[in-house]
Amino acid sequence: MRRVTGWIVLIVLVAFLVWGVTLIHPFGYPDASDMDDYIIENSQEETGSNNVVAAVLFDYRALDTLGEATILFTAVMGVLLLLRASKRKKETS
Amino acid sequence: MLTKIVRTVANQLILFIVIFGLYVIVHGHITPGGGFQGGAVVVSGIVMLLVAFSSQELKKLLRERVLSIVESSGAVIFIGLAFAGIGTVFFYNLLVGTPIFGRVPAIGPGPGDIWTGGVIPLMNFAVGLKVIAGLSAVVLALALFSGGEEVEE
Amino acid sequence: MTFILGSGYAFWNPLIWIIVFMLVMVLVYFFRRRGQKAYKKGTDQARIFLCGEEVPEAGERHIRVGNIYWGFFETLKEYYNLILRPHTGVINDYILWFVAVTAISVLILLIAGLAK
Amino acid sequence: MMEYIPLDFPFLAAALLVGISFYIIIFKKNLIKLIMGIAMLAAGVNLFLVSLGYRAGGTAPIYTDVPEGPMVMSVPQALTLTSIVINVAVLALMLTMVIRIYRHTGSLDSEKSRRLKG
Amino acid sequence: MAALITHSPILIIVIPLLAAFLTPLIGMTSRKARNVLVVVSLVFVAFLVFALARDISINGIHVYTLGATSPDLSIPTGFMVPVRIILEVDGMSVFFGIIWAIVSLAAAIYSLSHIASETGQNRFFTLLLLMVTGGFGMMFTGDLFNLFVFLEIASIAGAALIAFRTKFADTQEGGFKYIVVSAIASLMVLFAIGLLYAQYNSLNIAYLAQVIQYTTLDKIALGLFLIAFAMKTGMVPLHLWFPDAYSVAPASITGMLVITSHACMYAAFRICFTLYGGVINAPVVGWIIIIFGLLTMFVGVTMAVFQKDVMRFMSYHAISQLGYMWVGVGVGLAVLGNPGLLATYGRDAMSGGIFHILNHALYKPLLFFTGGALFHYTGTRDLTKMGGLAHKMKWTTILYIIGTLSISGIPPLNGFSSKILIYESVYQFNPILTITGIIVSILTLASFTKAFHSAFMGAELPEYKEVKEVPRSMIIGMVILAAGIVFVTLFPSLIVDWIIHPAADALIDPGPYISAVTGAIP
Repeated sequence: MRRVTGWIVLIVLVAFLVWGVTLIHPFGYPDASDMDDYIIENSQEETGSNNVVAAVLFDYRALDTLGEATILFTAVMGVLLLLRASKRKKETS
Repeated sequence: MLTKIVRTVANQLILFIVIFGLYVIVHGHITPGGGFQGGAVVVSGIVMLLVAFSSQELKKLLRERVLSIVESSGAVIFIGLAFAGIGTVFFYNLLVGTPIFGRVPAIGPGPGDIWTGGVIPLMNFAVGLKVIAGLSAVVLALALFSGGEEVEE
Repeated sequence: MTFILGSGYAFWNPLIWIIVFMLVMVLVYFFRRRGQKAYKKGTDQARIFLCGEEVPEAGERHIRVGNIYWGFFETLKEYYNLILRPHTGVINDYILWFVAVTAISVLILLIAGLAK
Repeated sequence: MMEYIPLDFPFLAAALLVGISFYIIIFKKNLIKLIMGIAMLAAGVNLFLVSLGYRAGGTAPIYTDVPEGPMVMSVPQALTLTSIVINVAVLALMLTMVIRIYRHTGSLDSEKSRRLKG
Repeated sequence: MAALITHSPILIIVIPLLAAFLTPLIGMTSRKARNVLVVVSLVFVAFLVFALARDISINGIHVYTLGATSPDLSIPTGFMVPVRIILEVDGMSVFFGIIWAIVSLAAAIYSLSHIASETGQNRFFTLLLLMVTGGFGMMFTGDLFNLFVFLEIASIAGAALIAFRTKFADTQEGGFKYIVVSAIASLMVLFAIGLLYAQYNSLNIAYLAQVIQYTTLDKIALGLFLIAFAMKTGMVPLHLWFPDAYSVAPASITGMLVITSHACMYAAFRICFTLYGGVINAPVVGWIIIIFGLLTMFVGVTMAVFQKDVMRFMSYHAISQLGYMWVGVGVGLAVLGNPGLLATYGRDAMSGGIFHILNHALYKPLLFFTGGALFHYTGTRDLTKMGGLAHKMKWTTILYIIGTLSISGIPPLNGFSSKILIYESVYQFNPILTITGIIVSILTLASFTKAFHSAFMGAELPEYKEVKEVPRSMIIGMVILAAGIVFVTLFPSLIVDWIIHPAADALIDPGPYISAVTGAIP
């Protein structure tokens, strides 16, 4: 029962996704690229960085990068929180 | 703890790995790479040390407390650089045009210049610090935990 | 500053409600004052009487949660059997439900788009 | 210049990766396999994102010593980088929890290690 | 002050973040300084949110372009498309921001003594502040990918906090289920973002709303968005993870998780009403939401009557209450294309649904906090083991009664005023919705009475001789929320006029939200 339902819904969803991605512009020939053209043209002038991806990461979409760094920080904190000893050591020192 | 050959080779290789990682971090704004990638390269070196030596030995080298401080300070540097621009707008790249990393390269393809990019190289550096400290803390903590040792507060 | 919250049909005013509630409370207090005066605390009158049996300890006497609304669950047994079936607690099933609902919703959206 | 590819293979690959990973997540009861499924799902989504920005014959969007010609779109690359780092973080936390679950229950099976139900 | 208001959207996001980065450093030296830092930063953020709300009610939508030469330069000069990340705060965002500010402050104060005997407190408070950041980011951002990033911050921090009590097996399981579900939901959101990016090459919600066409790809993306966010809110039948995760977390975190669930609801509303606002097939999507909302209400409450674990019981009630909001807003969405019906009852239904979010955000964390207070000294969440606790915990009892009356919609408490709005407006759309709502309300009261009886009433039990009233900071945390309930109870019309109607109008008409960003386009 579970197997059959699982397969049916899985196939339906994947069919939609596959059908969906064939409707996207042909690979390598994007329809619209205004934002990216602007960034590629102006990043050297506005940020002084030769690496456009770095310019996007740290200037145009810097809040994303801050969020990304925050997520890494969160995960580190989370891992250390979960692996901690649940009892304090005797406070000798 | 693996054989002596592995340990010796690891001892020699770690230098190159760290230098390559730092190169990737520092040149993040002119060549492919950046703080995350370079940090990951350095951490891969640390993982190599973890495999070659034991986690107990590595623990003496990298203290949990120190890693935590380095990571927090990396994050604070990053957010501080973002705050520096708040006179105009948060995240404003205020170093473009100043003597520090402020040169503007020739428009179009050309050789890179390390003194460009404004706050981008500094942010790369801060992120690199953070990634190195953070990921090595995670790897070390997981290795120590599987050896039965829990993280202290 | 108004207290009235209009809702299309009617309105709701907490102030009026509180005033009416106060009046009712006064009325209730008034009736209560007219009750029996013979009741005294601390005498045998206030002791628990259980058909002459010995009264159990405090812990035994408390009606625990499992015994409340027994008839409700007994009546709705079939409904609960049905509704407890998907609550397996297995993470794989949770994702299966997600995939199923996503597939169905996308299907509905696409069919509705065709009809339009 | 690359030839025009009639089928959008990268997009299809991404969609199929998503499908395969959903198969793993739904049918495999081992928690480590479940995590692998999520990693594959992330890989599929990342592949999809990064292939959106490709331009036929484009070079990497880095001006240092680059030949003249079109450059691929840079924003999807930045998004993919962000997404990869996010998934590393998620996986680290998931593995930690699985280690803890294994310590407590002695099982990696999602049915046998289950305590919460109903 | 003017500069503070101008920069407040980003400051509200970044101040908790900065405090979170500093917490491990300061916590190493002094525990007291750390507590002061946490509380002061959250109080300051709450102040900024209220100032921003006041400014928005006067000056309209607030746009903040990160990294540009001027905050309101949303589109580069002489260009057509927004390039940078834009924060955009309108009535709806700031409404959720107010809720989040109040609840996170109460939760932080509550946690100060709730986890005082545990290890790992520095990291606990760091993660708590990160979760606050994630929530505010989700509410204030005007960029889809940024929404995804902040969603992940809130989920990862939440998952780590759910698993905080590592010595129990069930906490780890709850945290694991939460993070798996959030990871999959957010990856599907990312896939949908990719589908939109492929067609329109933009990530800005306002710009996308202007150019969107409702093609097949857009429909698939809408389905993915809607169901992924619905799963994160805990809509039946995707609610299965919800009680598992909520019941095992520390009580303060459970209170905050309720609001992250509302933040996901905000994201779903933003997608349906603003991003797809002009093109959406409103009746179909509205009915999908209404049917799932009805299921959510009914299944949630019937499962709740059944429960014996106090936190699990309350989490099922949280699911059930979420149904009211879905139904209220769903009715608004179903009549979105019809201005006449919208004016007759659609707007009132939406106001009721949104008002219910505020009320739920006040009483449900309060109830979770009282559940945590029960756990604090008894050390159990099992209702079958409890009894007679009212003798020892007077404050907790009173606060629990306030929460119970409010959630059951007993007049004059605030739960009633939002429920009456929903009932009376939804009745005109379809009477069955109102009838279900009233039945669910009755069952809610019945089950809370049961829990009240088994936990608080009865004679003092011998095993709880040592139990005493919870520490003062926990009571302060609960009293903050109870004070909010009393305020909303006394002035429902004031609240509706100030923040609910602007929020509902922001949803109904996406025009101002769009033109605030793209207005400069010739």
